[in-house]
Amino acid sequence: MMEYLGLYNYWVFAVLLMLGLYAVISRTNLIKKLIGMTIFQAAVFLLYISMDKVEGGTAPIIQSHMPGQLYSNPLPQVLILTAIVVGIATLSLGLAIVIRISEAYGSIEEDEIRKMDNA
Amino acid sequence: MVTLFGVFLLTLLVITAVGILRAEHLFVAVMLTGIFSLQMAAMFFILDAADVALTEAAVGAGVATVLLLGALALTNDRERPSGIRPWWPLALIAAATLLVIYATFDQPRLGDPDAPVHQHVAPWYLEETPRLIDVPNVVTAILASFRGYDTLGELFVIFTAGIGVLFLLANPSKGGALSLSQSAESQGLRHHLVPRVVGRLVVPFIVLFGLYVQFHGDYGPGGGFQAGALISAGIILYALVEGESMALKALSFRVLAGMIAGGALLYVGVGIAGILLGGNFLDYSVLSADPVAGQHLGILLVEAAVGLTVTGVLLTIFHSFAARDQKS
Amino acid sequence: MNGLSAHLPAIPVIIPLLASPLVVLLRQRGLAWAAATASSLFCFAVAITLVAAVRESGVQAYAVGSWAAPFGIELIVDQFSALLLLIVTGASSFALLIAPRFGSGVPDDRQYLFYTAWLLALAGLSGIVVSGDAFNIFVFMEISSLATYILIAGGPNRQALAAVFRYLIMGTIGATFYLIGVGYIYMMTGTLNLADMEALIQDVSDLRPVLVAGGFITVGLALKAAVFPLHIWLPNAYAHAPHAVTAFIAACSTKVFLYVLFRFDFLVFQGNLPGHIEQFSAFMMPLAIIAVLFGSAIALAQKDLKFLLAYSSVAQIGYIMLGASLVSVSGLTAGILHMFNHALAKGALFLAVACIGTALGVLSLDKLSGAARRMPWTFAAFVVAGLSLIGIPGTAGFVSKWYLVLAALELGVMGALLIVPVLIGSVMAVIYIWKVVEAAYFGNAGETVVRAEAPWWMVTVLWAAVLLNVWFGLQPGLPLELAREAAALLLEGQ
Amino acid sequence: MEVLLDIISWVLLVSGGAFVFIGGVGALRMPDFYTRMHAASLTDTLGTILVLLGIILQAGFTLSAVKLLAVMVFLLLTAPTAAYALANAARLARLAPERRALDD
Repeated sequence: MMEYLGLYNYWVFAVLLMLGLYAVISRTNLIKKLIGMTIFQAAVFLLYISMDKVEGGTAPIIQSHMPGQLYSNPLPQVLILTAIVVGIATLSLGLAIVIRISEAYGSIEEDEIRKMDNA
Repeated sequence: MVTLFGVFLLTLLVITAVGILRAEHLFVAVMLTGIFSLQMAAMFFILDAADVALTEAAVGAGVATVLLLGALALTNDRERPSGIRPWWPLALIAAATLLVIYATFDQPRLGDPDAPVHQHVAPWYLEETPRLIDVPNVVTAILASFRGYDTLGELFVIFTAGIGVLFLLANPSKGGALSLSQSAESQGLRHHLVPRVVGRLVVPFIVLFGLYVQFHGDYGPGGGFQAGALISAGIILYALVEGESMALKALSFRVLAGMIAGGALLYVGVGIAGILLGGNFLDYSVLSADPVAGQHLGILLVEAAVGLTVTGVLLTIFHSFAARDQKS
Repeated sequence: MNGLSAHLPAIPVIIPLLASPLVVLLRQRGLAWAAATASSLFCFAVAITLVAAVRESGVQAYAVGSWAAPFGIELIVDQFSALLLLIVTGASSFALLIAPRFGSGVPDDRQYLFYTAWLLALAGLSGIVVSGDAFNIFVFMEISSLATYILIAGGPNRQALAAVFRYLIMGTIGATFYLIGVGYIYMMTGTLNLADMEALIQDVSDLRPVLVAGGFITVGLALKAAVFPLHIWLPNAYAHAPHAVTAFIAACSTKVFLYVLFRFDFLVFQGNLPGHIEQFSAFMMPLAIIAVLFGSAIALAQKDLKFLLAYSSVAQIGYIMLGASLVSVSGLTAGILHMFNHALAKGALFLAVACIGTALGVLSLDKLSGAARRMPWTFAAFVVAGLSLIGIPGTAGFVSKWYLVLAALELGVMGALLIVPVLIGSVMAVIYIWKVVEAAYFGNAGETVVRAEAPWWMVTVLWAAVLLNVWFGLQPGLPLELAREAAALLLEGQ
Repeated sequence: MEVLLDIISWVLLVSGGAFVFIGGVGALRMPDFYTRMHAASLTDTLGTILVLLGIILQAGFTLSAVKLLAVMVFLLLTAPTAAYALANAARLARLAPERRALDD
């Protein structure tokens, strides 16, 4: 039982990752695509953060009055802090582009935009 | 007990994600995305990642939601109902999911202290940080010093996003957004008494908390990025309550551009100071006679730089979105 | 200055990063251009110095923050990265020199933001090239990608926006795939340093997460590098970007991602993962061949000069991948050399396109008939650069294709068959370049021919780039040696 | 004394939990927007505050208790404001109450 519970995080990672990717591939609405992208990226955060946990550990803030305390791994947390920033940066740039597309084309549905380009 | 919480939250995450996918009203999808981020933040907290949880809550549930709502107001909040969806993406995705799940069986289990991740560099950080840098929060030590170069990159990623939004959305014909008309939107909620009174009451506390998170990052969860997100959230609330123009009077586009560039310059400047004082790029130990004091000074400065740029960029993005013409 | 030489690997990243906020503060267009060009040229000079330093004293390592390798972030400049650094900074400098002012779509008061984005793209690409840390590569990948999106979105038509959105989505998926792959390797080895990974991955090499990591990283980077069939973002993005931007990114951006792909695949995976060489070659070779044939064929059908050259880029990436998929020192040498030579040829061609676009304002072939008589210098340059793209002896393009053929022949009969697509691709290149020449030189120009040559400084920069094509065609020693040493480094670790 | 505090704290926790549950059921089962909101605001105020009080008693006189108290004060301020803004937005959008709810 514990054997598989310990993998549940990674299964959820796989499912969320692919749900996000599916939203990006299958939806034509540009904002929906971007929302799918944020789920996709959030899944990766889960992958990294799941690695950092140590059984019986606490957040890696060293308490000098508790020697011998186990701490969880700080490195994946640092990486994901950076990745979250990258995610919000990409999202805001993507939204700015969508706003410009909406002003230029009058639509945010990908197939309608393609039709207008080919016309 | 914790495992049970984890399993519950993770299942909830999947359900929320499916809900986001199925929602055809984009407003609903955005709200669910905010909830998704909050659940994700709770999950991170359970997994001992307090800093990441704080950031995810401030960014995913806060800033991202505001930006998405702003974009919806400018575009269209309904997804066109779709006809028949092709089956092949679903099949492809299902196959890929199974492949990734198949790979998990060789992975170390959650919390396994013998996993390779906990063997190689991580113990070094945990053991050496008190001696070399002497801040209790190891995450801050790695973020700002050991991997400070990554954080420099992170600062420039958000800098780039700010530049991009300014480039795409700044409205020169209107002279920036400085000459906002006194329309209903720009006046905010001024004629609504309750939000206004409470908003004014809360804003200073939010900014104060932001400053606490900025300068307490060495000892507890927090740091420049979280602080920047919190402070800009406070100012965005002020803009919503008192109106865009009031917020811009306090911090104009010029000032914001100065903050963005100033933060970036400060970070690179600290790095170059390391070179000039005889160390390597981003070597803080040489900033002071005592290496540990130098590290403290360097971390303080670069965290301040990150806070400055992040506040500037987030507010610039918010104002750029808000200054755009509403859809007709 | 002697003290600074120790910091050389970091300088191509620091200088543009320092200059970009300064440009934001300067705001004025002319100053912004001057600052961007000066820093780009300075980085180019540093890149040349680094090439010299690498050839003299071997690999240059630099510990950022003075923290030693697996704990801190290490910058590594070896022969391969020095060559790429040369391509990146060179392409940026040439493209900036030709464009003190950007496309018609960007108003004057926003041009400074454009140069800021340019500097950030330069810093990002240089940062990827010099980094020795897998996660750090991701961070700089995102800087360069976001900045590139901004640059492309500056294109004059609304199609640029649609193209850049698609690029943004696909680019983010590519980068995130890369991040997942790095995560899996980190999970199994506990390190992020590339050299450290190489050593530690042997113990876990037969485990499934590592294999999945290989898949994610290869697919993610192939997406970013526009390897066929993941190239669909490329033609639109190249064609609708401002001309100078196209010259910059077409010359270097996909090559940087190919560089990361080769680094990961050859250094970390191959030799450590059982059977990876065979899988890599069996997977990549057919794709490379199809890319060469498909890209060239589609290019034949194009009526717009920029689309034509963009599809030709898809084919050229195929040549590079073909060389790499031979998994031999000579094959990889040819592939790496072709990175350099294709950057020269395609960069020069897009510089010519920038001249044509600036002077005439049209780029569709039927409107260019007789244009050579209006812009003789520019079209003469176009022809020479086109010859280099085709691979005519005496130009740079010939050298790498020649080495590609030689490397293929080493494989015996199988290899001889590989020559066929290379030749067919070259013949098709002859045809599509000829299409342009035919229109420009033999098309009907109308009764009165008005000289409408591009400004003199543009033509000068263009000819400088073209002459480099000829120079490195006749004197291929330097890039060839760098490529050979880089290939040996990747395959044999020496 | 210890036992007494424990009992009070658990009573608060359980009753808070009950209010949260009732609020949740109400938000699902009520017929229209306004009544649903009414149910949901129960969760925000009474439910969370009782739970917080329960935790404060568990924490005793520590820094954590002060922080929890601050959280409670802010919740008391913001939750009703949010409910007000929501109802106001619904009124501005001319969302009509369900007829059945009016008739009852």
